[in-house]
Amino acid sequence: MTKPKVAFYWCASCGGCEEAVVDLDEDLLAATSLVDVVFWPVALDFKREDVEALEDGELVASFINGAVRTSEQEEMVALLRRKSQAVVAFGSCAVLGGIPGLANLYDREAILSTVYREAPSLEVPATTFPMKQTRVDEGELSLPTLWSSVCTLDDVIDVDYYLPGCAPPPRLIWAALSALVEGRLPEKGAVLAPDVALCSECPLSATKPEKLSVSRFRRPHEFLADPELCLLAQGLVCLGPATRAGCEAVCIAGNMPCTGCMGPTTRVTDYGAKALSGIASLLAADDDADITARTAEIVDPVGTFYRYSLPASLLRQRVGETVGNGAIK
Amino acid sequence: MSADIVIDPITRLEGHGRIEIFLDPGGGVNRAYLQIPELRGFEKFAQGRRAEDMPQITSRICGVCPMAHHMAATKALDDLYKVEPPPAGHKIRELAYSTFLVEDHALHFFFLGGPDLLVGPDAPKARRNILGVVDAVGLEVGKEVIGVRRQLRALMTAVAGKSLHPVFGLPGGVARPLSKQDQEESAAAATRAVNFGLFALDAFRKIVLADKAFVDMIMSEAYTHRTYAMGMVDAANRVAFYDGNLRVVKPDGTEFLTFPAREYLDHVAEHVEPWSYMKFSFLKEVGWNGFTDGVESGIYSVAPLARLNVSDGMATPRAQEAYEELFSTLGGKPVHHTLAIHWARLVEMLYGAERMAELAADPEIMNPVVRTVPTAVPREGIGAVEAPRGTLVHHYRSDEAGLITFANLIVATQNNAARIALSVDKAARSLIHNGKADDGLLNRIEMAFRAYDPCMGCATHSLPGQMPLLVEIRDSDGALLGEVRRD
Amino acid sequence: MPNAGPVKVGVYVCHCGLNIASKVDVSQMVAYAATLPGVSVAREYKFMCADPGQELIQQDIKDGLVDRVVVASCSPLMHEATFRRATSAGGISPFLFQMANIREDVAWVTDDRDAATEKAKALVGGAVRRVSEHESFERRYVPVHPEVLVVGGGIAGIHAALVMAEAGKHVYLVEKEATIGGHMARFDKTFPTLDCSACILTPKMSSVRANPNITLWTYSDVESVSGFSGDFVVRVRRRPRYVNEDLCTGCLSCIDACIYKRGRTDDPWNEGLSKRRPIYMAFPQATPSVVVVDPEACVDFRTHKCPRPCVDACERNAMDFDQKPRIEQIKVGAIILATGFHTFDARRIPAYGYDRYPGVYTSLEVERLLNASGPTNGELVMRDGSHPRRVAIVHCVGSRDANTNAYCSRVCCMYSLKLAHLVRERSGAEVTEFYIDLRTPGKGYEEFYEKIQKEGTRFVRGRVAQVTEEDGALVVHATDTILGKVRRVPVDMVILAVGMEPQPDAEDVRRLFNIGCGAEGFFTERHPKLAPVSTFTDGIFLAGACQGPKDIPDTVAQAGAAAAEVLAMVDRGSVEIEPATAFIDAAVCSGCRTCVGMCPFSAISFDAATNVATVNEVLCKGCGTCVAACPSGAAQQRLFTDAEIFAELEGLLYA
Amino acid sequence: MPDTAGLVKLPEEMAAALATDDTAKQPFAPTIVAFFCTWCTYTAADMAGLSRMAYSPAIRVVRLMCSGRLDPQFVVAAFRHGADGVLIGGCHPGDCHYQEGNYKALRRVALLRSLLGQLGIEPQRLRLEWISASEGEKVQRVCNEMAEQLRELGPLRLGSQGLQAEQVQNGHQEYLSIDTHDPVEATTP
Repeated sequence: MTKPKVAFYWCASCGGCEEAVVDLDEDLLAATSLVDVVFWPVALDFKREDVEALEDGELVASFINGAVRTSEQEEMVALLRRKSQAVVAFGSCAVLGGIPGLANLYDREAILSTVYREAPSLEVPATTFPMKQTRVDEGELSLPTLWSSVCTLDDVIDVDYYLPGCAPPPRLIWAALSALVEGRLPEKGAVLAPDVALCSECPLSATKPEKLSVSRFRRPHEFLADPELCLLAQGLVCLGPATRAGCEAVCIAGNMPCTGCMGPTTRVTDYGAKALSGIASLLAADDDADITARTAEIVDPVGTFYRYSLPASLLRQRVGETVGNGAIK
Repeated sequence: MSADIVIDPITRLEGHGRIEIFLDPGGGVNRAYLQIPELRGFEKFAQGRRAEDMPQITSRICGVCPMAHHMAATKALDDLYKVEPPPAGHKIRELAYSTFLVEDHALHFFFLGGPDLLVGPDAPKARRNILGVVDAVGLEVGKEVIGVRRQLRALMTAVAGKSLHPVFGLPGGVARPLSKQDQEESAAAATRAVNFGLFALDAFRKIVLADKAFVDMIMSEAYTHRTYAMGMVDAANRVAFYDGNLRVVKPDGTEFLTFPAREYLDHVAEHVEPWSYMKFSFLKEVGWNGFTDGVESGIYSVAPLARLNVSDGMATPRAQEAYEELFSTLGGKPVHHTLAIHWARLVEMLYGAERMAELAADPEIMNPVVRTVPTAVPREGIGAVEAPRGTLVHHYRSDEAGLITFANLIVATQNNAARIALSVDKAARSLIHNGKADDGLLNRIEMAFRAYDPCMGCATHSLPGQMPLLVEIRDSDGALLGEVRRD
Repeated sequence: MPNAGPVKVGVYVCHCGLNIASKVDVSQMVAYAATLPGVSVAREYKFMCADPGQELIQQDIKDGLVDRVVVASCSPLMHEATFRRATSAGGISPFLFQMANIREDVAWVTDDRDAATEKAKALVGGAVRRVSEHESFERRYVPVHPEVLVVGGGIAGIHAALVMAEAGKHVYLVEKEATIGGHMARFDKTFPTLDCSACILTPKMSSVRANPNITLWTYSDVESVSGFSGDFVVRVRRRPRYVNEDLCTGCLSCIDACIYKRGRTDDPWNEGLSKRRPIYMAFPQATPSVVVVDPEACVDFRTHKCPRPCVDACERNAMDFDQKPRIEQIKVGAIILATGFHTFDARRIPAYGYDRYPGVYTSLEVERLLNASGPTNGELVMRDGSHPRRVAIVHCVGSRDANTNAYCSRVCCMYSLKLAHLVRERSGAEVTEFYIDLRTPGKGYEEFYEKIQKEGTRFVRGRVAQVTEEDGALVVHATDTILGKVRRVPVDMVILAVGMEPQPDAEDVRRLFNIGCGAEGFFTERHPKLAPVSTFTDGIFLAGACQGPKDIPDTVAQAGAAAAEVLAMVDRGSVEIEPATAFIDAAVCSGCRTCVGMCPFSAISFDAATNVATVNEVLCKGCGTCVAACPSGAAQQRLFTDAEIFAELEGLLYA
Repeated sequence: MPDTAGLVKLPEEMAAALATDDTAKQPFAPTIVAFFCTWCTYTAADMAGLSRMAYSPAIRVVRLMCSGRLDPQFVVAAFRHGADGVLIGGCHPGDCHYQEGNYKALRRVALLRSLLGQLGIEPQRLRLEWISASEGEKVQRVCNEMAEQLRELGPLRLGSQGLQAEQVQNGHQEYLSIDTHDPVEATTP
């Protein structure tokens, strides 16, 4: 019987999720014997018309990574949605908005002028802009329209499963692929990763004091962290307690704190606000002045707590002119 | 009217792209445009972030070459905090970087650009990929290709915390010393990589150089542009990846200028075209004179072939032999054949493997002191490396609290962007006649950019805003009647 | 786990007579409630808290129309318990119920009728959305430890202890001073009956001593309290008397033998009017009748050179100079706080000349002068030895005064009348009382006032401005509001009727027992009218002046009430624990331990073997601080889960 | 983002409320969600009621057992659902019925305030007040003061210019091109 057809596609992404699939190494060969990959721009030459030629629902599953930011991406994901029985949001960008989601801190005009007006390396005078429609001698060229904010995949299309991680750990990718092939996928809406926080997998968890309280927050470059002691206990903002397990704490093995790329557990609605609560609650300070001083040590709250999940947060994007310590205007 | 032939999306590269080909009445190609429809805005949303987060944030510009951005950003932080990594920190960084160089070049040769050579450009669409390569070179070799990369990536994970988006880079060194086991694994991986490098060169000789059609294709005018070239060289002007000055040679191979990466703004500028988000770098001293090559055009190329053209040789013996073989075969320095980049890539892969072996054997790398804690007040920092796909510069300014206030990134593929556009246009022009273009032929056009191993994700790290609209109203013979502009 | 199937919410909007109906359009509310998702029944009634109102709920549940209840009426602090009982009487869990406070939070605080109705709708919308998320669980009970603790051995503590002991309960009575009796033991007579204070008090004190069910620990104080209602663990610190309590019979021969024949340090029992010897007994009927050595005063503690004649004098060799402080740990089911009051420090009103003119006394000092066991053996002798001919009594010193205490201390008028009587009787002196209002609210109080007037005590209605000394006599300056002119009355002695204030250590005691206090510092009762002797902290009760100024009859009444409530609790044998406790889903707890540090009651324990934290739902007080901190949402709080509060927010904001 | 508390995928009637922007017609009346702790501020609010101390109807009270239960998620959820301001009431430090709950609230709100500031939410929109059980008058004063401040400040324009409105129609072809529903013109760069 013919192998089930799958597609891989990338929106506003870095290609890391593609690389993670390639990182399946030998399993990739096994995977390609189980499924027929009919669309995967980074590695296969199939084109858009090949996808359009498919029957609706002919694809068993589409693995779509990258946040959604342009009309072309929205068209492609809508197309893949029509063609697929199941759509898997693959990687933190698709699930939560990812690091490109930090662009929601700025409105388009600020970004446009940074790239095409203020960059010191621009050819002078910097007057040309990418245009939606451009007349050239030979005809007309168009560029996709860009939205004013970055969206997660399920902001745009109905998503069946979520596979978080930046990039998703190969072990979880393989588990998802085999679950798909063997028809063992869980109920719709499930997140294909452990539903418990990273501390459960962290080798340093045992070194964490029972009543942890942090006297001051420190930044990774300010001191030589002890690789044998829980990093949060040393005052580094490690988001392991608020972040889903599944990556086997590789960053912590590299002696650097978790930055939350696996996103929240199912019981958390807004990752950043919850992570902030977990960290702030550990502060030992009591009086106002001390608390203000200690919280000011977290110099970039949005960059720290919403690094991968701003578009998936309840506030989604910056509302007005930044107030307070934000360095952006 | 819109383009006659559209290749959408272009494939086997990193990032999005589309080729729009306009035919002239005779069915020939009037003009072919390579458009990049995607941007994300890293330079903007870097503002306000903690400087020490930049190595992990900018690595998300490209998932294929995250180590390159991680390293350039880390070196920029060294400069920002005016701190020097201790020798062991320096060597651990270079070990990780050399490992990355080997595995990333291998990725391109066997997964991305290479299939066109190993399986043949006219092979059916469904076979022009890694699976086709495995069938072509046999399962055993295929397994070795995949096995070597797995071992190299495992080593990067051990040394850098993660191979995909490393974490070990901090101003003044690295986060973690090397363990005894890491060193043993490095040595083993290095040996296997050297053999693999030699095997790849051998495969290239057997499959490509032995086939006259390929050699003609490589040498053909369709895939040739005589442009300036830029690359990093060490003190002895040999190809360097981690540290060194940037050297530019003219199309005739003579040195044009050499400058420290810090002064990149004096020599490199970016040109913008309305039909693409990509910014096209060019040499300031020469200036932008449109999409043409030659000594008057500021367009320059980077990446493997360019690095070999600007340098006087490789810093390791076996790679040096391969370097000499390449130039002697292709008619001496400099070589301007775009498809020869594949070959140059394999020469560099061999260098990377040999460099790994040297570092793995160096006792200094085991010194536990791997980082100096910075004390200076941060203000401005510029860091550069040679990414597999070309020269990569990260330029940051921060406030005293170490929050980024400004970021400017000249990214590898941007340096090549203009030349890639030239290559695609010229390939289309010389291959398409009387309006006929089958799949194999269109693929040959795509080969024109694949050789560069372009990373559109890197090149388009910025993000535009609301799209200004320019509509020109022309009469039947094309005279401009009026223009409606909303920007 | 999400509730099974669609919910059937019954919404009951209360008129509360006119309280709500006057400001909120109740019928519009009912119509609106009927449109809300999940609402199966929407009714209104004049008094939902009345039986017919509650029967509406029970009937709808029994008829299967409703499986969730929302009552829009007053504050949950008022009738949540009432409606929970009605809901469970209907046959479903009492916690499938939510109140919308449209009286205190809407009707009573919103002028505009439309705005009030809109706001009430939002609150009902929130409550309906919230109750749909409530999960069914039953009330949980905990056994009550039969032993009880009374803190404070004044008349309140004594009475409460006796009532409970006679009911067969074992009572620990802990008193800070060396003897029980409190302030009452220091008075001479008590109003209005002029009973001799010691005569009516000492029998109760001795029955405390005699009662086998009462363990009396004097010269001790409570060091720590942990645990929860029904199972408190209390640590009591027994300060050393340097005398073995079991051996000493109170024969006082040690005092006579002491090398100091006369008192050396001020005797606080007599307000410093006399000195006491390094080894002493507060007063003859002290209970336990055991002496105490004051380590500051006794020379042996400084020089270790005293021949210790007291040791030789004691046939029972009860002296024990090596005694150390001891900690006793006990387990009790309930605690009554009867820590009493403290008299206002008259120095805080310099105009009255206390501590400047020797002739100015506080009422408590005069109580001691008039007391037979006092410094002057009951004879009204002033500091300079003279006998006063003319005495003035100044009312409201440190009471009903914006600069000191705004409240009325309730007892000063009555004891001033008593003092007037005693002063006249004892010394024949002329007494003038300066008052603002003469408050005689109790049984027989007004008649006592008549009697004192008849005896010839003069009364001037006007607040005393100041007391000055002019050519050897004290002059009391006051505006006589009845005659409408300023009076300057020369007298020999001025008695300041000082008011009642909380004990200086009330703040620490309050924190120790985790109860609240009002702005003045008196302990806060659960409800001023309906629950005067219990507190917001289950299992902790109040009696006497620590809860607010009051006279002896009210104090004893409260002591009895507190004892009764404790007996009810202990006899019931179990007490319902706080329903809104936190719980942790062990399957998804990552062992990050963020929660463990949040709990001041150490109700959360972490098991390193299973790497999971668990909440002891009996120790948990239900604050939810750990739930807000739990970074992965593994910890939730019953009745305040994230889902419930998010739902309430949605309902609240989309009305 | 998985659909947990029905927050991400806005149900129909909520979507309608969001889409129809009728506030433009009447004068702006702010909505303030007030999280009050049961033992102190909620009781104080009851006291204010008992003494008939009227205050702005903008306030909508959510009762928590302790200010320590306040999860920053509730604050952003309140803003997301249309609140223009959030007021948190707790016991004075040292008075907390649970001893430390208010200290924890103080820490979380301090850090949340700097995060919201970075997202452009004005400081007046989030307020933490210590109000003891007997301070009914303070409840009245703080509520009126905050309502007045927010009336001047205006509504919290959350995502109206972004994709917020678009997502409401749950992403298919109908809101494809950005020009039609996005009023924001590119200012001349």
